[in-house]
Amino acid sequence: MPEATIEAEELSVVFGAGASQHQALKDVSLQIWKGKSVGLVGESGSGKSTLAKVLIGAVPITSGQVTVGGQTYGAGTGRRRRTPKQLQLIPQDPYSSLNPRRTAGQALAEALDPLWSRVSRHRKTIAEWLDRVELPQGSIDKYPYEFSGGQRQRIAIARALCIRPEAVIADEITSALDLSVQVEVLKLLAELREELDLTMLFISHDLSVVRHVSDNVAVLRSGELVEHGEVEQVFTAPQAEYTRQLLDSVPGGPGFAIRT
Amino acid sequence: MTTVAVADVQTGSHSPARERRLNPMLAIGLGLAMALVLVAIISPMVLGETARELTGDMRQGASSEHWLGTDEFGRDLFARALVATRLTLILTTAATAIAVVLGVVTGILVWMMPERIRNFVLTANAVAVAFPGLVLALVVAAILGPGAFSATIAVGIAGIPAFTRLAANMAAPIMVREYVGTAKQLGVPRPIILARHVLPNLGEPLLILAANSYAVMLTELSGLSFIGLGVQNPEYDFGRLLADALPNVYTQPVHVLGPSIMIVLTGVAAMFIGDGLAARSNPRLRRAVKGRRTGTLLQANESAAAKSAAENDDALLVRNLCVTSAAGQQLVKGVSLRVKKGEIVGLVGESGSGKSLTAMSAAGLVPEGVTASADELRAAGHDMLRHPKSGDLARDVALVYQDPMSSFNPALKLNSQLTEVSRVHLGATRRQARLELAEKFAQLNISAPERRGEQHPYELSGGMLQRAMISSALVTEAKLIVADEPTTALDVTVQAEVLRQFVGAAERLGAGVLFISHDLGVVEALCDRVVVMRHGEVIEELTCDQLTAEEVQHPYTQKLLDAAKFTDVSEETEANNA
Amino acid sequence: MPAVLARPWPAFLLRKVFEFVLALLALVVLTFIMVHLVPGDPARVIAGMDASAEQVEATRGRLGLDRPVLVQFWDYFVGVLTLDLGNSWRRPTTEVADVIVARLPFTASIALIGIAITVLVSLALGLLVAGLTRGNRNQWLDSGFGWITASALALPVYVIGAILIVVFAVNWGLLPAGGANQLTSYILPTTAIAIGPICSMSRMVRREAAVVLEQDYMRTARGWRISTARQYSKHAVPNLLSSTLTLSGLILAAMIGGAIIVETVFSWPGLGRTVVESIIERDFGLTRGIILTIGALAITANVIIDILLALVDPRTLRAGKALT
Amino acid sequence: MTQASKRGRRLGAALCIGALALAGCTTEDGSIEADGTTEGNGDGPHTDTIRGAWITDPVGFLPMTTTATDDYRAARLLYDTVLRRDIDGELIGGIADDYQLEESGLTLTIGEGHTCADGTEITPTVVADSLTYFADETESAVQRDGVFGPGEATITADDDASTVVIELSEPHSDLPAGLAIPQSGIVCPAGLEDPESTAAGQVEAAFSGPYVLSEANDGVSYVFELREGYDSWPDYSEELEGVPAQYLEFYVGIDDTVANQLLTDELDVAPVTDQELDRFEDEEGYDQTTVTTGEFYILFNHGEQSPFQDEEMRRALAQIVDRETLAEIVDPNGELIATLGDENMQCANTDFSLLEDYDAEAASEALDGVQVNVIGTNAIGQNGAGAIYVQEQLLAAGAEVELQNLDVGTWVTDIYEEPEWWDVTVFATVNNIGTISWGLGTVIGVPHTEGGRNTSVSNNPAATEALDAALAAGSEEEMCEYYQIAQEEALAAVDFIPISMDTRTFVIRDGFTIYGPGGNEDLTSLRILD
Repeated sequence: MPEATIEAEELSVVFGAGASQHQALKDVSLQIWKGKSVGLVGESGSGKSTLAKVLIGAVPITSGQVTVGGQTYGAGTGRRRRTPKQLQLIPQDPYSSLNPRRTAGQALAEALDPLWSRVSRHRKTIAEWLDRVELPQGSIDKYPYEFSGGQRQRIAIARALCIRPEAVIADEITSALDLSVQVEVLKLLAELREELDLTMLFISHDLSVVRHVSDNVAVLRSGELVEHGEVEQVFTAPQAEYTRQLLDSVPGGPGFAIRT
Repeated sequence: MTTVAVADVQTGSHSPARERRLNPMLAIGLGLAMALVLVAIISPMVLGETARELTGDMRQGASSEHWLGTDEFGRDLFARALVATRLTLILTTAATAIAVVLGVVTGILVWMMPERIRNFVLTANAVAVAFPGLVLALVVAAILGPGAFSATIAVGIAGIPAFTRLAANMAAPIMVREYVGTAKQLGVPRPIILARHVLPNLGEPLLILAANSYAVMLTELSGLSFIGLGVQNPEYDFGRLLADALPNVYTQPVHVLGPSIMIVLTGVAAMFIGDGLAARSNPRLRRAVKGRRTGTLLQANESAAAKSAAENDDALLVRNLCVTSAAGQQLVKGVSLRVKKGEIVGLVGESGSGKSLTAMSAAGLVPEGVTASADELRAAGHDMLRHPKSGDLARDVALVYQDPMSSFNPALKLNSQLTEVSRVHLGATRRQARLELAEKFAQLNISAPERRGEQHPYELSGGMLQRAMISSALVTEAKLIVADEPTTALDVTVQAEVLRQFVGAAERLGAGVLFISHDLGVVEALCDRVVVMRHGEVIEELTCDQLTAEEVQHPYTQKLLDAAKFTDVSEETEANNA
Repeated sequence: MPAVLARPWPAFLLRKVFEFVLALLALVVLTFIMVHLVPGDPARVIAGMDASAEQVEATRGRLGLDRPVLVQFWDYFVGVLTLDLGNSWRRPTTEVADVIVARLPFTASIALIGIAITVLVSLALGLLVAGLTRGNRNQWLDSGFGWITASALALPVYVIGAILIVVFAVNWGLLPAGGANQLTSYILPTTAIAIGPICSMSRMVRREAAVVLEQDYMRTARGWRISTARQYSKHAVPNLLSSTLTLSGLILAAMIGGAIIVETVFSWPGLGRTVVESIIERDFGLTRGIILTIGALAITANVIIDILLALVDPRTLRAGKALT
Repeated sequence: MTQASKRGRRLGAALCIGALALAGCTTEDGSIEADGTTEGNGDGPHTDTIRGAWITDPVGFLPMTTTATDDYRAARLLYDTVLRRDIDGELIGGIADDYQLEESGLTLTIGEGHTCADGTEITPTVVADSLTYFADETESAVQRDGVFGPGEATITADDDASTVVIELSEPHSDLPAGLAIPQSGIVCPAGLEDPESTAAGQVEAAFSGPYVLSEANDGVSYVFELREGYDSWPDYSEELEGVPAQYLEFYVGIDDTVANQLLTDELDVAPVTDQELDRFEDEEGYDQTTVTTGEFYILFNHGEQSPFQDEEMRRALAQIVDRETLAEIVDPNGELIATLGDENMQCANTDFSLLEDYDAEAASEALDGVQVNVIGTNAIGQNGAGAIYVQEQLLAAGAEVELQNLDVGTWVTDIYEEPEWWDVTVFATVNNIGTISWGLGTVIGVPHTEGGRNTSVSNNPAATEALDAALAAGSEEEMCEYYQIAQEEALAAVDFIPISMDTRTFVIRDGFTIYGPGGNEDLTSLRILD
């Protein structure tokens, strides 16, 4: 049995209290084995972003526990900080994920050197990484507004990966991009994962996107895990009715029919 | 005026390398400010003696000897007005600095506190803001006694709550920015996050605010002089001079003139600098447009128009549409399009390909900042180049926009928005219009249709909103529907259902549809015909069957098609797996 | 927490009530301390310059100023709690509450008329200018508006008041120069008190409107081909109300404070002028009562504005918290 | 004194608005606002109402306990006094037909036919009761000692003989003058029964004067109505032109708008500030009447911490003050004085040669490098110009000067209670009694720190002795002789520097008039001309 880098056990999260109480996650159990990638699929409000936030420690756990990089966090300790090396998050919006006043180099330097953020000391590593994510020469001293959305997302990827974390969560990182750009970003991510032997949780609302970067797929609906299995198995023989609906809603897919 | 800058923060994303050209306001403001600084430096050296000298010519009016007359000690008021500049600038700058620095520090530090304490501090601060500033200044001055020093401190301290609130409010949206979250994740300590990420992004709006509040501080300082608390003789600033001269306003109005003009000039300089900086930080407001009006639709070629003046049954006919930016850049280069009745035509291209501009211009809604021209442009049978009746257009041409959340007015209920056309143009009563709308809501599978109209947009999901938008086309029985990426902002899961309703509605109406998308997969499933655009030009036109059969000519179209099917990614992944 | 408090409105109102009470308590303490910080011996000033030392002491005794400070505070505090503001120090036979009841309407009327004028004029003016200068058209209007509003803002209110009096009362004889006896007496003071706020608020409206007019929903409204007037009044104005209301809260507070100066310039028999007189006369019984009233009014006005804000934009019910 | 309290003391200046002065405390130029009353009411002579202006709300309407200018004004309208000042300043009869000054006091002969507002006859007993109430009210009747002297007063009435006899345990030659001031107004029995309600203006039967209070709108206006059948007007040596107004309306406010309102016909008569008087100079249809309220002079602190305990320093300061200039600054209408009183006052010194001449050079030697704290109030001279002048002159002479221009309240308090904080100020007395001793008593005699009135805490035994002797004098001749000695001694030691009279100028629209009997303000002399 391979070791699970990320594990959630009977995880529940409840927001608010009284009448406005809302259960965001309900008894979710999920393992991500070392070096593997899990695609987490669900529509808006299904709880997938909440799961990501729980894993990185931004949202407290109501019950159950998660294990990240060998450490276990429970109801009381859910918000304790994970070390950057254990887990990194690539955020969704390429426009708000980079500080407009800091260069690409400074963004990466912050990851390598959180306290002082010295570009000069890490210039070589940074340049290598920017090159690695296929950004043009000289990107290191450019500001975010000088990049396109796809390029910004590459910077965000480089920032998350340059410290070589054990695991990474990619939260809807392509949903704001044009389709052809999405494809390029996904391709890059797939390559990097392979190369770095990354453990990854890839979150998306689009099953077709997930298919190409994941080993396993988990489907969330209203906070509950409705399906969990290997990619091909889920795609070819979905167990849950909901998964089938999801598959049919993929544009260009076989079940995608609009005109009757 | 202080709250204004909040809006600036949201709109003015900073770009350091942006051009440094001065706009007129900023130029005037800086010019005035420099002149005042020069006066402040030079006049005490040159006129200092004249300004202090007691002469026998007491309480005089304007004369060639004393341009602004003399005060009750025979001191020359013109000289005094100029010499006072130095002290005024120093005091006002100091007061502004106190308010800005302490206010901003507090406003940012609250973000280091636990939520409970932060809320308490902000509540207390809200109370302080609500308290009349003059009274607050009086209390402070009470403790320190009258004089330049205490007046400055008093006005400065009285200004702190407002800046605390502003800084806290401005920092709030930045605190939830993803780069702040990422920095936390990377283990950057909170104080460093505040210093590295929050403060610099507040810099520009705060500068604007500080410039504007400089003028406020100026009047407040002079207000303190008016109530006897300001600068004491032998020192004097504008406020002191003004307060001293005010009792003579009816007998020697010229005495009031000097300090008034100086105060106004100083205030104007500060505010213009503030306005100028604000204008510069907002690129949309920065571009100066000269010459012709933008946002208009022009006839490009009279003879060409005459040639095809004959009636035409198409839902949309566009010939040789060009769109030019105010800077003269060609954004759409001679596009021609045709959408027949009952036909759905897809317009495909990437961001920046000009597809949205084409669609909006075709609907007669040329955006501000660009100009469109065409040889011929007919929408739903109306000649768009000849200013058709707006009521007819509103009825016959319906639009569905990309982001339902931002296309709906957040402040108004759905009814109030979606019944505009029937009430304004079709003469329906409020009640009729609502009933009709509810009926169409039901047709589009919107749950609880009677209740929806009374809700605000934020209470509905994106898919629901987009269907509501489509329903307005049903109400007016539109002949042409222009849909600009109506599902890109939606989840894929919702997308299919919305598209289904959309197509159903169009078919029921028999309307022509111009459907814009970047996803060939969607277009393929939806459209009769596909037009592919790139760099403002049409590069390929295909029927749906050709597309399904992948009979594409242009490599770019092929690339789009591949992307829609994720071909290259999957191939590689499969190769790797193998 | 009871379920009812989890609902947005009760929770919101509860929070507002809490803020209100907190502010009032702070105000009571502040007014008491303030009065003690004002230099000049009230007993000496009230007894008069010709009074002998014994007479000054007698006055001190009458005012209760010879008791320990904490006892004085407790008396004041209990008095305020029981809504008994006591008597004027200088005029022992006059109740503070009576003075406030007599003069409050004058201050309230100019402040309320002033704020109403300010909001209406600023919305109209700001939107108009924003609309006419869209896309950097009509640059002359842009700079003209800038010059005029900036100049008027930089001018202290007492200068504006004096100018109004010289022009309209003294030179043209159209309006009364002061006092509050006729309906026309209201025109000059309310104008004087509103000019500055109109300038600052119309500048804000204009800037906000420039942003609002570029929003997607304005494009949507344009797509309905309704008249520009309707686009502005129905679709733009509601989105300007939040910031306008927020600012009018600040302005109202400033106006109530500014009444001190305006009422002096126009001999307006309101609370502002009276508080200044009472301070000069060291009639701190009156001073405390009036500042308490002014402060309570300012705080009440802000609570009302917060509630209005929540009505205009119900999202602030939850999110707003202290960040109003 | 601690640093903290020093700082605290200064607040008041913060709180003082412009030229607004503490009512009645010093010498503000009267005041106020008013507003247009009902339309057409004030147009010319065809009216029975005169519209005037007051500074503020009166403290109360019980004459002996009043403290401020507007109180005196109301008291004068509501209560008659036993004696009055004639137009030229002589004492004449009021309720009393005549008086007889004696060494131990005086005897009044009460006239017939004087009545209270409720018709009660004013008998010697009524007069004696009222005066006794005044003399016994030592806690709150500020002018009690000014009128009756520091000793005890025994007042007896003899209704049959129509006389009231006042016996003083310590002689006090100011008594007759004191009986003519508004505070000595006779309160009718109904008023003495309920002093509190009377103070609130609610007991109409208390009034003995020509007017009753018919309306009191707090902060807005006070209306007085002429008593029906009132016929006790003083027997002035010249007849007053015009008829008394049926109604007197006084609007309460601040002096900023008075001139405007006179010019826009919203007011008929009001005191106008000096700098605004110019506006009426070329204006047709307005007349002016100037009354005096007191004296301006430079007050030294003779205390230990002050450089001015030294006579030479005081002399030096006198040498750098050009009194004409300073008078022009503090009150352009006030005449220069050589004592603390107007030259027409009984026993006033008129010899200007007793004063120091201007000699800046001589003064510089003494003053160079001396540390001087000037304290001033923004009510004396425009924006405190009086103190600023002294400061500038001292600076020019090489002294190191610190100036504090404070609001009246703080200034008064500091002068009395913080002697270590000030060295010199430009002072103004309100000469309530209208005698030389009243003004002089603030610069010589028993220091205020020892229960006296001497604000300067000077030590001049010769002058003090002469002043006491003058107050105890049995005849006018004797009295003037001692007064002259007192004035000469004080001026020789430069105990103070007299400057000018403090005046108040009423501007009156055509169709109305006001007199200033003996140079004093007296609103009962307001008349409508036909």
